Amino acid sequence: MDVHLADIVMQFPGTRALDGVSVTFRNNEVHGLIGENGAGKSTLVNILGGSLQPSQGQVMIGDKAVRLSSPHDALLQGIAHVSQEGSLVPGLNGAENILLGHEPKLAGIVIRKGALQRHAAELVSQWFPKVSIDLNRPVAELPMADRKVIEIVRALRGSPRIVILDEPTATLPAREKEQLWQIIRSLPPQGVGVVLISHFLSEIKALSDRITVLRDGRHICSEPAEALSEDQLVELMLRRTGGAQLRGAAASTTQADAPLVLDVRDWHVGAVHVPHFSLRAGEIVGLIGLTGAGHFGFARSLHNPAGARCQTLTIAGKPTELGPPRKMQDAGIALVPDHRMEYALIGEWTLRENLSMVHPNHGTIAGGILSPRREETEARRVMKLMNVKAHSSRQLLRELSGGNKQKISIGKWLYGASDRYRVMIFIEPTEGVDIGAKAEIYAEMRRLAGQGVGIIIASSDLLEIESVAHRVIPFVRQGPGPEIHAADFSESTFITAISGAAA
Amino acid sequence: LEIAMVHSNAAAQSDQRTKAGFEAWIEENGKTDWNVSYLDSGGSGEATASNIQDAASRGVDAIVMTMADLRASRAALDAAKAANIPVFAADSGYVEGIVVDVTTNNWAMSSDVSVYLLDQMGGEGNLVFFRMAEHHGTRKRGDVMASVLKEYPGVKVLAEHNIDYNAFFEDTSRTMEDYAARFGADIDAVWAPWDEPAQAVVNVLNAQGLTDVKVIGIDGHPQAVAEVCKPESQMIATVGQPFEKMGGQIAEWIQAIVVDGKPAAEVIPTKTVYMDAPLITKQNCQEFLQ
Amino acid sequence: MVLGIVRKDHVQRYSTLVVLVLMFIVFSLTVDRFLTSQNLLNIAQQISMLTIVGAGLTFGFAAREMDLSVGFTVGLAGVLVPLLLVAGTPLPLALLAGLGAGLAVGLMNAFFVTIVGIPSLIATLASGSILFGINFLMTGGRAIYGGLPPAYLWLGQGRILGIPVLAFFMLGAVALAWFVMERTVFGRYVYAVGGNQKAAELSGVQVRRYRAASLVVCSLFAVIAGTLLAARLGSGQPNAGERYLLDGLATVFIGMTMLRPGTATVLGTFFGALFIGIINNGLNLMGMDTYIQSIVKGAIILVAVAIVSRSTKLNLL
Amino acid sequence: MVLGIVRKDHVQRYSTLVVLVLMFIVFSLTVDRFLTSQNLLNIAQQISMLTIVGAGLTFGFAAREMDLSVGFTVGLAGVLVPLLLVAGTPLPLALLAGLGAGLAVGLMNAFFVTIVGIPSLIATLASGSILFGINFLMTGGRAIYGGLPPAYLWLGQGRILGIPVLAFFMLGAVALAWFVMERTVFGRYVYAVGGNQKAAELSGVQVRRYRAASLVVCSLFAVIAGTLLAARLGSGQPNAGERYLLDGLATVFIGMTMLRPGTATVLGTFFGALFIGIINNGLNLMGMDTYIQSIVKGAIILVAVAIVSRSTKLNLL
Ligand SMILES: Nc1ncnc2c1ncn2[C@@H]1O[C@H](COP(=O)(O)OP(=O)(O)OP(=O)(O)O)[C@@H](O)[C@H]1O
Ligand SMILES: Nc1ncnc2c1ncn2[C@@H]1O[C@H](COP(=O)(O)OP(=O)(O)OP(=O)(O)O)[C@@H](O)[C@H]1O
Ligand SMILES: [Mg+2]
Ligand SMILES: [Mg+2]
Repeated sequence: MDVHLADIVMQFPGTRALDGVSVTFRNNEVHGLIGENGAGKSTLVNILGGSLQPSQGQVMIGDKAVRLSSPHDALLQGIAHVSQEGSLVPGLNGAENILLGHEPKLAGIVIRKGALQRHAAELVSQWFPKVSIDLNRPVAELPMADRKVIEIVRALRGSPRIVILDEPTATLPAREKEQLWQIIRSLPPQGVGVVLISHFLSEIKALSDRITVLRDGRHICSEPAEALSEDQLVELMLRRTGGAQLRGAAASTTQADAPLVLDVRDWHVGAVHVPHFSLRAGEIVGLIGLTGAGHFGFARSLHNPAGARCQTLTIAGKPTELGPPRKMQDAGIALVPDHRMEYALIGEWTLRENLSMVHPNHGTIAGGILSPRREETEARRVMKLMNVKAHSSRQLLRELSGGNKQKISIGKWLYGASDRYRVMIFIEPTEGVDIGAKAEIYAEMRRLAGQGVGIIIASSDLLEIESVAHRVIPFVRQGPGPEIHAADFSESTFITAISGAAA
Repeated sequence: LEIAMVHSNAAAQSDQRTKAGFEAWIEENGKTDWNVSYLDSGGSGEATASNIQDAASRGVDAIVMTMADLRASRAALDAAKAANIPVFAADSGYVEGIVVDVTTNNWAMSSDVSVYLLDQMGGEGNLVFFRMAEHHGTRKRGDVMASVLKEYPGVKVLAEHNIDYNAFFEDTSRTMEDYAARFGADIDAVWAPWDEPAQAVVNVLNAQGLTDVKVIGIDGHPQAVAEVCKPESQMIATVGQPFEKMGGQIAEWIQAIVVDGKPAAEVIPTKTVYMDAPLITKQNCQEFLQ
Repeated sequence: MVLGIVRKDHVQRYSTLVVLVLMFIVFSLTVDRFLTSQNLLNIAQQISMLTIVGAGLTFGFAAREMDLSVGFTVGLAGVLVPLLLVAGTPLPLALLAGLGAGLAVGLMNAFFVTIVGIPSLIATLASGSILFGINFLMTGGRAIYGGLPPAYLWLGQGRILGIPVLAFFMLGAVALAWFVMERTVFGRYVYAVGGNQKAAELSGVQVRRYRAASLVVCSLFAVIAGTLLAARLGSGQPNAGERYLLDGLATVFIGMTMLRPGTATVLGTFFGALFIGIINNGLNLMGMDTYIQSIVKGAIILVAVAIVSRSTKLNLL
Repeated sequence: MVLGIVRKDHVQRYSTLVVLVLMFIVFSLTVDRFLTSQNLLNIAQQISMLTIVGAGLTFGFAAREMDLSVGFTVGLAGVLVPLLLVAGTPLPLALLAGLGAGLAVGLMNAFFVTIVGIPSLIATLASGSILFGINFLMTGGRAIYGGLPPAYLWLGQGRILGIPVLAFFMLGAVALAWFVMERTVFGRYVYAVGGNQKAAELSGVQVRRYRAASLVVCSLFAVIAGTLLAARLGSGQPNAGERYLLDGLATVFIGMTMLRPGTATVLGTFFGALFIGIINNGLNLMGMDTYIQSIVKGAIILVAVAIVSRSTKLNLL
């Protein structure tokens, strides 16, 4: 049966997130939902999933209006929701999370542990036959990808009528992504509809039967997927033309004789070993790899070398000792980490406070005394530079959309002075970021490179790497493989490089 | 000789003075082989029971209780009795199973000092009445005052406050400040259930410039006696409880009964021994000044 | 290698427990009369109310709710039940009234926390203030003595085959709480709500219901402890419950360093109560001065917890 | 539209404050002698120590550290300083010794929390037990009366131009704490550590240093309060500080419902202390029975906090 959202209005304090949206989701289709950051996609599906109650409007199942006052109600109606921010109970193991709320019981109260473990394992192998996950470990100890798989299996466990997947692939590496695609395709024939949110337009195009576009909380259109090209989608989302231009001009070349800004020898961190790595001023180096290949770990450890050791580390020509982030920053290394809300930003702080977090000393009067006026001036400068969309620098960070949050996460390294850092490391820099903001972030990276900053970008989005990097280092089994030069860039070379040696 | 002394609340001066008297006796009589360990129950009846029980398990030769309310330690006292350990109590109320309780008579003390205050007021005026119902002694004193007040229709109780025992000094100060603000010079007298809150009241009265007020306390702690002795002080009387004597008396009984092995009934003829508690006023206070 | 891993893991999970066992051994060897059945039964009796309060608090912590009113709830039952008994109410009825009062307090706390949305720390701080007033008002501040029926006193002071009745209550409460938390769907949901409320919600767990239930259980265990406390003291004392807040928290916190570090577990709390009970009793038997005991107790806790803290990151709230 | 937004936002941020102001107005109109300069100065004097303790706790909460030993730290100074003075130590030296003791306690707590890694809830529970023992040992349990120099007593009881010296201390402490927290890099870092420790660390904040500092500040404010408390009481009482733990937490919690809901702020704490101080004083002046006061106080807190809780999700820890 179809689920129909009729004239939904959602008013938050200060924001009208949805303004009279009507959409129908069918249980025999994959329904793509796209829009810029902040367009209202998550809000819409949160209403569908019972997590939010609309200010106005109705949810209809078939012809009947239903009240979904909690996720529990929605589940009873056959609507399961995999939310944008991961949500598992960290202390429980994978199996317990999958069957949370659905435990096999004795006499209605006692949990049957063995049956639970078995049943969960069956569910995983039913939906993800090629993935092996340790279901006995607390999920807090599992990698992000495994956690996402567990969340998706949990949503599918009761054979729902509709499954909502809010950016399920944003944190998923290639192999799991592929499996998820297969699963998504296989659901509608079994009577399970999918509502899919993603910022990867190619993915939306490839998977969806129909596509709905939202813009500024308004419903723009719902069309069959074949009826719209990628460029048209971009246009509808952004009210702008030229999707191709957004993907960006090909990377400019670098000077081969530019000075080295980073040179490391025999870098060991965890099981990762990098015999030699160097980076020139103005260069953008991409790091790619499968889950657990170690490229993220290596990139992070350059800024936070807890547990790392090396033979030599030279930053901008100066030999440097390893130390805590503060010391590495002083030496000229900055990091824009992935999982920004966990590792980079403070949701309850204003934008201004977040921006000045790294260099509050910039705006001080003397002896560590802040000057709100100078801080404001500088925060505005950075927000303008980064083209942050917000109503003021005193807005709370958590109220921003994903793309704008990411711009703050980058902007805080530009606060105070743009040329403080010689090496900037970006990890998954466009995780959950819309296509317009992506282009702006790439432009910013190029601008920084143009100023002589050496840039390392570690990403699982191969297209992204292809469009911004000058050269790419594929990681295989905890170490770098042979370098790939711009001339040889293509998705297939990348995939061969990261999986080839592993096979 | 192993002795355990269990204090109801070692932060109270009465416990401390009893302990001092006990120790002084030991010192004077050169009982170097008496090994006393001190346990504080911090005002908790349950901790008192546990402390007695543990002392009984330890198998000490005698247990001394100070200022406890022994009715809440029934089971623990039975354990001591089963282990044949004599329990001596100071100001704790006699219950079955202990050797003796040496104490003063709270009803009598309060009637002395309460009537003295009311008479000094000339039978009329306004009174602030602090009480403290949680402790049996202070409660009895308050009850006596309440009864006596019925005979003085000219005395009006402006306000009555039950002191928070856990922070009695600050609570009394704070409340008295509020009363001083509320009633000002209308206050003619303040009745406090023991000396320390009386002292807090005097401090507040001085800070607020209220000199013409009569205050009484009970216990006769050294500082209180000194306060009474100041001619200009608002504190006009207290009752001198002989806590040191109680401590010394108990030590003497332990010597006689536990060490010398005399039968208890012979040494102490009654189960409850009352000691004299004289009224201390500005007239006679010099005698009690240390 | 595998052995190494196992050991490391065990050091983390059991270090506080190991200190507990070591302490027991040391006291047994050095303190006369520590290792006697009589004394061990004493310890059981002394920690029984604390353990029951702690078991209740464990439900709260598991759901990430802290009940700061728990001490006054203990006091409530400790006054109400004796008052009713003295007034001639039959024992079963008085006991039921005590439970009813606990239910009422729990529901009040749950109402303010889950319906109104006041964080439990503030809501229970305020309800504690209300209960304090009620407890003292009921008796006019004085303690209730005498007139308590022997059957009631037996609950707190009696023995069955030489074993204190209180010990049976304690073990019963621990067993029940353990079973509910570790083996039933109810317990699983309480943990889920505390672990990640959003996740529990998306799995269809009715979050409010389990947060509320955890607070109600907390109050129910507290009134049971309060009822037994008054029976043990043979007297209803309006302020007798107050120390159960900090002591109860201590048992839960110490428990959170064992078994599943960072998680409140019923067995952990039980060991936490044993830990405190054994220190108190052992040092008392050694005849150590109370104040020095307090210092030594603090030091032992620090040392015991230091071992696990070095290797595991503990988040208590 | 814009007006609507502003209002809604203000309801959230100021509702507890509005209740505070309303309460003040109601007391002024209905309670004789409430609105007199003498009485208002009394209130200032009565809340001054609590405010100072609360301001210290605010640093701890900002960094997400809770100091459960704070009451005993108040007690420590409240015993140590009078003891030294009675023994003839010159006043400045005695005051310095008090501060030194606070520094030592703070560093001890910080050591166990940041170096050893014991969660502050457990570490300070244990150090509280140690301090309790020390406080009582120092005086053998008795309170210290008499023999205190007038200059010292003046700190707690004196007036300058009719205004209590304590009020100056309170305002000074609030102003200083506010300035440090809101206007310096130090305060910003303390908040950063509490807001998101991982993000702070990856932004180059020396997390340990600021967690440690927040605990040290907490202890320093506590010893200042303790020193003043003994001066006010004219007596050093080893257990006089104990109520400052729960009351101090209450001021911080109430403060966390205003201004920046969910965040501990110095001004919020100050208003929280005022809130409690005005209730206590107003109800006392009304001549309300102590126990009923306690009930009314709890109810007022619930109502005041309910308003903000309905619209904002508050996370206190
Ligand atoms: N709880 C909230 N309070 C206030 N504003 C909110 C809240 N949740 C969302 N918003 C606002 O509503 C708008 C829509 O947000 P929503 O999360 O639905 O966007 P989205 O399309 O999912 O964006 P993204 O692609 O970044 O995930 C945004 O402007 C956001 O700031
Ligand atoms: N930005 C970050 N900074 C520091 N640690 C991080 C960061 N992101 C993740 N981690 C840590 O790494 C662990 C694995 O996280 P995640 O699943 O994201 O790894 P990944 O993205 O697969 O990359 P890799 O395993 O190659 O490092 C997590 O448990 C987390 O604690
Ligand atoms: Mg979204
Ligand atoms: Mg990742």
